[in-house]
Amino acid sequence: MPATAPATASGGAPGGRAASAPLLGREEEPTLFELSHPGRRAWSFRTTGVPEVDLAELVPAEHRRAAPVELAEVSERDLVAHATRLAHRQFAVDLGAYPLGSCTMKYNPKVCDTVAALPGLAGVHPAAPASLTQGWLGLLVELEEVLCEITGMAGATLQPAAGAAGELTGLLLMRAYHESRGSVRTKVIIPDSAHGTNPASVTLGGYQAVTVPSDGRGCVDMAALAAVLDEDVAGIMLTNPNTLGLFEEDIAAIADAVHRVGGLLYYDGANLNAILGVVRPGDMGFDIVHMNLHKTFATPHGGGGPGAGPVAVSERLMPFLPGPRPARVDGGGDEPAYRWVTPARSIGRVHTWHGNTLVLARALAYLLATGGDGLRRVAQIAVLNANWLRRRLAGTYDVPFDRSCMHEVVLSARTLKRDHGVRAVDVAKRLLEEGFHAPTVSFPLIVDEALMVEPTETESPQTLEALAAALERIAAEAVAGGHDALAAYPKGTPVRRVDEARAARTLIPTFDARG
Amino acid sequence: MPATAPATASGGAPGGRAASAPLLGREEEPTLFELSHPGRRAWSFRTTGVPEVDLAELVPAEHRRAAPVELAEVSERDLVAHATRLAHRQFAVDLGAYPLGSCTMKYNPKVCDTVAALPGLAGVHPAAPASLTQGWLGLLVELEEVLCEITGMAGATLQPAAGAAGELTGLLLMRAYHESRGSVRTKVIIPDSAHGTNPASVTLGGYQAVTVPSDGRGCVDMAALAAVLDEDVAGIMLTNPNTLGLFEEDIAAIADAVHRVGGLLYYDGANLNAILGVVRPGDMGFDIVHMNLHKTFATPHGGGGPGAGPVAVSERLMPFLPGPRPARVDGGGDEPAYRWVTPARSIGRVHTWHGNTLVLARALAYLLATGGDGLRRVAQIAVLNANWLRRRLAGTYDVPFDRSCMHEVVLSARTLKRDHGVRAVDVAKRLLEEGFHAPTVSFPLIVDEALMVEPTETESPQTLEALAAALERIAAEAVAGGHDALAAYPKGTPVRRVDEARAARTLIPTFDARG
Amino acid sequence: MASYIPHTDDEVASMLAFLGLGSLDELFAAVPEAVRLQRALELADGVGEPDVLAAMEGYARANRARADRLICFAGGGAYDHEVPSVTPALAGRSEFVTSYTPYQPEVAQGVLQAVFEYQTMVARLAGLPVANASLYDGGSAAVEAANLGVAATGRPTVWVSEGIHPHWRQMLATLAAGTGHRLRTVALADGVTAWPDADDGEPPGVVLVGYPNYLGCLEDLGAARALCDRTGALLVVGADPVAAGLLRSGGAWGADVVVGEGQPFGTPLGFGGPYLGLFACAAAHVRRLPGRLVGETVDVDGRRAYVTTLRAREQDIRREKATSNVCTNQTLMAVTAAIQLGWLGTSGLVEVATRCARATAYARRAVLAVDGVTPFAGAPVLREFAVRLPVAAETVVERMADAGFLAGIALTDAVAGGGAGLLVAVTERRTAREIDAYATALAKAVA
Amino acid sequence: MASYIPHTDDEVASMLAFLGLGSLDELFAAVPEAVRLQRALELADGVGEPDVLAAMEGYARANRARADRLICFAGGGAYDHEVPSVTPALAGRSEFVTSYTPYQPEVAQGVLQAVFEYQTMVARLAGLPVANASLYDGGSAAVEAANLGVAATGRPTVWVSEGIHPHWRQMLATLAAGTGHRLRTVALADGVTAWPDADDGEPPGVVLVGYPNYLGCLEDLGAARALCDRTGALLVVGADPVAAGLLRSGGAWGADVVVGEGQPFGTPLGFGGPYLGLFACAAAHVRRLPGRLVGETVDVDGRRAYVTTLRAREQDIRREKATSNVCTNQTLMAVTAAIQLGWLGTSGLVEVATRCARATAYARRAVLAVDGVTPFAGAPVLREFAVRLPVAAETVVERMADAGFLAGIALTDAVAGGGAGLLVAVTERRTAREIDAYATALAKAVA
Ligand SMILES: Cc1ncc(COP(=O)(O)O)c(C=O)c1O
Ligand SMILES: Cc1ncc(COP(=O)(O)O)c(C=O)c1O
Repeated sequence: MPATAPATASGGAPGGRAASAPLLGREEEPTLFELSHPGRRAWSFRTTGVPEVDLAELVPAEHRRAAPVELAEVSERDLVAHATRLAHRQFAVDLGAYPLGSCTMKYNPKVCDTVAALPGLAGVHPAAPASLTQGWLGLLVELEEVLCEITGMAGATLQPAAGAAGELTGLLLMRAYHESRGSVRTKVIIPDSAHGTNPASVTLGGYQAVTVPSDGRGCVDMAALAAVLDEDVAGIMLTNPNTLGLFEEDIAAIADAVHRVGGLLYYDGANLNAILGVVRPGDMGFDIVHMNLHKTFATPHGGGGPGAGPVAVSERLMPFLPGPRPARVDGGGDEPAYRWVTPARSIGRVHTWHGNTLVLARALAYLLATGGDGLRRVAQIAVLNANWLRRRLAGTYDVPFDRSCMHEVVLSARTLKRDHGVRAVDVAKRLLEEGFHAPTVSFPLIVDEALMVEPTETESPQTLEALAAALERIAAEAVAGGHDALAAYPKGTPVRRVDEARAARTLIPTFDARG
Repeated sequence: MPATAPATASGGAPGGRAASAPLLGREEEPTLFELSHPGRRAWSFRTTGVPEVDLAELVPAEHRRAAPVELAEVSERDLVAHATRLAHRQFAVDLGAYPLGSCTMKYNPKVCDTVAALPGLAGVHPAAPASLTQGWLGLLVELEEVLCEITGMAGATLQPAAGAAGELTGLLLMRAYHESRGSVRTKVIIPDSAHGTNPASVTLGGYQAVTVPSDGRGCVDMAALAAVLDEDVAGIMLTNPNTLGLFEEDIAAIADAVHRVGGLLYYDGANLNAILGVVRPGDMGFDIVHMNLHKTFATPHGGGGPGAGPVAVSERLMPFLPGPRPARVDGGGDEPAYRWVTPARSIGRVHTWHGNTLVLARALAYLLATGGDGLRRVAQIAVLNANWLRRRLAGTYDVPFDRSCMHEVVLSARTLKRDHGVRAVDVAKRLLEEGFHAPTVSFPLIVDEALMVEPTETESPQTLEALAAALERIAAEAVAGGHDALAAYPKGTPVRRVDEARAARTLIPTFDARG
Repeated sequence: MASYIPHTDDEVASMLAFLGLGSLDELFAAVPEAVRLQRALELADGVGEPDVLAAMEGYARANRARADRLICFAGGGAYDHEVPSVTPALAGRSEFVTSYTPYQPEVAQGVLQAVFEYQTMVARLAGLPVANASLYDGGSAAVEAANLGVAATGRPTVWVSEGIHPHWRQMLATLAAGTGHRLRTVALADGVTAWPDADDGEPPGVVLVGYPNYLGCLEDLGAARALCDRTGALLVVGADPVAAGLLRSGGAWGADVVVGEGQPFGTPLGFGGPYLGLFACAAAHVRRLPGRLVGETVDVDGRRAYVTTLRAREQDIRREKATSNVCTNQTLMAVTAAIQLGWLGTSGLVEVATRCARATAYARRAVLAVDGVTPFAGAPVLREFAVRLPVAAETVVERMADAGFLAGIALTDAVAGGGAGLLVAVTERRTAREIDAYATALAKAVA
Repeated sequence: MASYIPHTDDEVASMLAFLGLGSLDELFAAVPEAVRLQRALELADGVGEPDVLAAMEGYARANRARADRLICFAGGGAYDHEVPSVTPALAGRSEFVTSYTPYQPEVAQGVLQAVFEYQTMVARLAGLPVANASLYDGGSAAVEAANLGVAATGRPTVWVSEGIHPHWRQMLATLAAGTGHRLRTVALADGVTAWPDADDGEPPGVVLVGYPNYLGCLEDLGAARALCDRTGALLVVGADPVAAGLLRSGGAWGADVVVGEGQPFGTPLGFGGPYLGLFACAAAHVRRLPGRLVGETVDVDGRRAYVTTLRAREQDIRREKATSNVCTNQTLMAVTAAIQLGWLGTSGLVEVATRCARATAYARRAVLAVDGVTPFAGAPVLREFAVRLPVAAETVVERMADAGFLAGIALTDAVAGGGAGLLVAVTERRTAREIDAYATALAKAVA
């Protein structure tokens, strides 16, 4: 064991901690535009034999731009060095633990990269007819079936490109459903712990968002819910486990109450990882479920995307699903065959093509590898890891809702703040110095000085131990030295604390906007 | 321009400098063995349906090991993080300029990675017969032809796996040639500036190495050469330009003299980059040439290999080439066809199979992209870059042989050492802190405190400018502060100056040898 | 089965013991018995990675329309452009691939700076000062532009040129069900939009037009701008970003917002996703900009740094008052585009557009020389064109596949006006020989 | 043409001006006119990367014997083992790929540590305390082992079992022309080496034997060790590193040196290279170890660090007195092997060896059930076996290729003793269905 590694009860080493040390100078990386030199180039194209007709013959003068678009002019060598150096300024799951609550930053298997690069998947034009793309249609149908079994729903659309797109799709389905019954409804209920995309999607779905508070246990306040439930309610959007990492134990009662007024239950599946194979949204009474494949099904997050946000629905919402959607044909041949169908009262298309298909292929590969047996274990270990951290850190940080959590635990630095002037953000920045990514600090809004920790099932007990030890060390530093002890962190990162206010005040959104 | 970038005459930015800054903690990376935890695993295999017969039936007891080989037991997640973090502790061409003299660390085009991964090349078993591997044979024949045209030779073997292997092959060819003529020779002449592989190869080739000194111009001392030339001399090994980066101007006279005593001329092609398309070893009178494809033809060096060291020869040495070798068949069909042939008096095989074939494929791809026209420009710009640096730094460092150099320039810190106690190695270590790899410092042996700088043609004028400015700054620091000013460097690298003596004294060659 | 969970049974047992629990099931005590799944998921057990790969390769093999098997003449926003080895090698680096949205700028300068460079490039392409960090795809960018325009003008009517990609138009219609936008499709005449008089009904808040449009034709953006000036509508141009290498920018034509499909910049065809929604706008609209925005700033030591900015616009802060709900976007495709545009550079973008234009002209002539094939419209085209065929386009596409070509996109009746229309795109990758062979095959296919 | 040179003409001109030169040609003033090339190289001009790729794909297409087309039953040191996506993804990282030999340890800890881990793994596999950082391939490792043994014992005679790979034996012969080693081939009897009595001629300095040997048979290493004890020779074992997962290690059998071909650990077949020469030895020989060696040490701050060590052995310092001339080696393949062995781990190596053994036994039974096919030898085998065919093996290989198989290696007359011998390897990737189909096809091919 390295001398500097924390001695852990389990005797392991910090496998999930980024122990990399600085390689090079501490300078800024110039932008590509600063590396540019007129006349340099990296490109080359095929020899095509196409006649080199004068442009004037091809493009009418009034349409031609006067000067080329100024981009950077660099050699391939400088382009490679630039991007490689940028990569060396970026934390990632592949470097260390990323316990960012609500984001499920689990390990992304490399086999999925191979899948997404298969020429027979990556090289297919989306407008090619079904007869020439049977493989893709079959893949999508299989994925839909797997997702329906996992969620307990009747069918799904794979079109939405991310969670928020899935939410909006779900709300439009809700609207179409009510309208089909001649019912005009105006409100959608959202708990105050909801992710910001929920209320925003509600608005874009043409509804009014009505917020219900959480009770002392961190769950939906049932009385408050009852108070807002009426015939104007189109539905309720819930995350379960909710964004506090807690399971809404009253889910059956909630479902009943909402259904009783004719509303639908929408499940924000961002936290599906916690319940895979244990309990299904459909069995809880949900009518609509979106999933974040880029969280639960291990497709990498790409620094901010792409994701995929399929929406699964119960039988009564099937006629409204976006179309065209891939479907199995009960044909005569030996091989299964697939075609595109548009449901009777489809809300229409929500993606330019068929969804983030290569992300969908990655997710299916992960699902096949993991299997039904493995999915349940994913949930179990994700929940085990979170609870271990909760228990371990309960004496060190506040645990606003100290009961068994699901896949993530929301800690709070409110005592540290009150007594020592140390805020959650200080803890987070200090943790960066330890080689871990920070937990989520600005969410959920209803917890003061929240530190939302989601270890996921792919981090080992040794990594949890190292993470806990680091958080304990930081708390001790905070107690001993107060805000000053932590304010200077991080120190060894590519840049140190960043002036966010200045960025908004003096907006520089492009290189050309620089002073 | 970033504030910290050196203001350069040409106004460019430091495109070839690694400006990456430290990302994470400063901790050591544990070994994989320390990350290991019993029972963990990453592997999975095909479902094969092969019956699971008891091992005892398959392997006689006396052959079975008592316990499994103890390797690390880690999750795929930890394996990935470990290797990724190790990569973040490694400088590379892709991160910045690597002006390591004699090593020609030019940019390695990414298209060659694609080539080396083509299933039709990477998936071919080497024992498959020629009838099933026509593509590979054709590729190898084309590469041989290109290399022969570049070197001005009659034929080549592609088998040697690196430069040193090429040298030994060449010496065995030399031996076979002399023996075929009934001539028993014992000595091979080597200049004192020669690379260490040259004398070592001579010994392994069964010859005695005779060293001739360099003269005041850095070239072979013609008088000394004349003194050792006799009928015992099997040949001479030369690098031209030599390892001082200087062209042996007397090459014609040398060739004459050696040939006159019946000796052969061997060309160490490590420095071929300097003369591509300008002058050919064959035209200078050389009989045997090895090339380092991992230098001149841009195949990446892989942290120490693999390389490829083909050997090209003049007509009279053709019958001795290693075999089997790929050859074009003058068949009847439309398509060219290829087969394996073994030359009449072949020295035999020097590689288990056909050479480092995927490296050879990369080299051919590079050669096709660059073309005859491009190769000449490679040499021109490589030489231009080196001379620009020589001229620019001549006032700052000693230039032992201050005349026009070829692709590299040998500087010396001897004045800095004499006057300020600063050695070449101090300059090198200080340069690491600037985000450049160090030049070669321990070679050539005949220059005191050598700093051997080879920029290569792929570094831009802006990078040269930044490199020169850094070397000037370092010299100024040395003059101002002496050895103390530099001794503490590097500071920001993953580790700082390493105790090499201790490594040799207390040998720890494996994890198991640790105390 | 492949497992990505490190825990051994011993470790699980000791963690449970630490928690005072007897089994993993007890972790789920909060889940009411009544709703729990009382059986195993009806899914196959997990299999090893080689078996997974074999299954996925099976799907891949079942696709005939692969660019490595059928020579691609299809476009419609998704193009078979050159993707050099360098682009996936760099964009595929795991630091970019496996990081989250850059919430902690101190350890996310890599993604942030790459996106800043992307924003600069997109803004320059669009001829506008601000571009965001990406949207889902071209269609979603168009939807967001409509939302922005309606909010900015306070007018819910959106005029959409019939030359806008039909799928974009479908998305606009789908999403309008929620926003209540009133869409009006403005028909084409001879390939370009025939704008109605301004006093014809309710004045638009937004006017949306393609450049080139879906049929490849160059629209008269001057007319569109004049319409907007007259009506007070915002002009949104859906621009092909490759064609922008030769064409006047949307900004130069007076567009308020430029949107587009960014797939042509280094992203594989991939059956349609993940792609890249391009979005740039005038400075006046920056506080209504959907999605993320990276800005330059400094750190405590005064070093240049990048950070996501104007966060107050976003859904996580504005919640129900936000004008866009976008959170996860297509950052990796934005990074890919920045690298691809770095590879192209100033001259390369001109080159690729020029090569497309020349190959398109060459192909158009060859195709129109085929008996029975007639032009769809007379307006000038740049890198894509539509033709009418004497045989159903779907049939022709099938026949051409047997000859080794993905012939193009069979236009729907709605677009083609009942005729057998085929939309043909010709990128810089198409050789004269391929085009000649295409025309020959087409002659057979329509015979 | 693709160019990797950044310089513009302007820049070249200004650099020349700085040097006081009028043209690039003047840079070469030192090159005598008489020897200069007075013409352009007779090579085609450079072409763009897409054209390069097309040319290389042309070659690739012309290879029929690809593991993605013919199911591979060939071995002989090069095996079609599982290579998980993770191995090339990690070993292919450009920090590993584009760095030089780690001359500056402060910025090369990545490669150095990976090699240190590799050395540990190889040493454990071999059952010996030291392993080097790699040699070119199995054959070159055998040559170096012979050199070491001769130097250590001072006896130039090397006894080489006929069960050593014939190519290794050819290399030993080639290189012996320089070193003067006297090689004596010791014949096999029923698949294993029939060692002669020690007093039969000159005593050996080195005894070299395969385990399993080229025909797949398990040699009696106890007998080889006894021979060495009797004669004072060093025992060099050429061990299959995958078989080592089940077999007693060379070290356990008393080997002084273990060499092997490391290709099976994550390196593609690649038509034979670059591969990986494994080399491990007893502590007594460490100062004669060929090639590089990485050792652990500390930096000035006392932090653990790695560095190449015992450099005084190497050619750049010892020059003509060096016992090996190796400089560039196969580091990237060593890093690859370390990653692949990390992926396999303790249990995985046992698993892959066990699966090979089972598949081999299954295949051997099926093949020997084919009419006219007879066993080559009776000695036990593990993961490869040889058979005699009723038809020339070359012919059978051709016919089997038409049936979709790379049937194995046709043994040369020298090895097979004039018979039609086929060497068949069966890795963990071969399914029972593939093996059954192979046997069926073989029955037709020999009929
Ligand atoms: C609880 C919750 N809901 C919804 C979302 C939105 O998903 P996406 O970012 O994919 O749009 C997220 C992700 O940030 C989330 O955490
Ligand atoms: C001048 C010279 N000769 C020979 C060699 C040996 O080449 P290799 O390392 O490929 O064996 C080298 C490389 O280090 C060299 O620089």
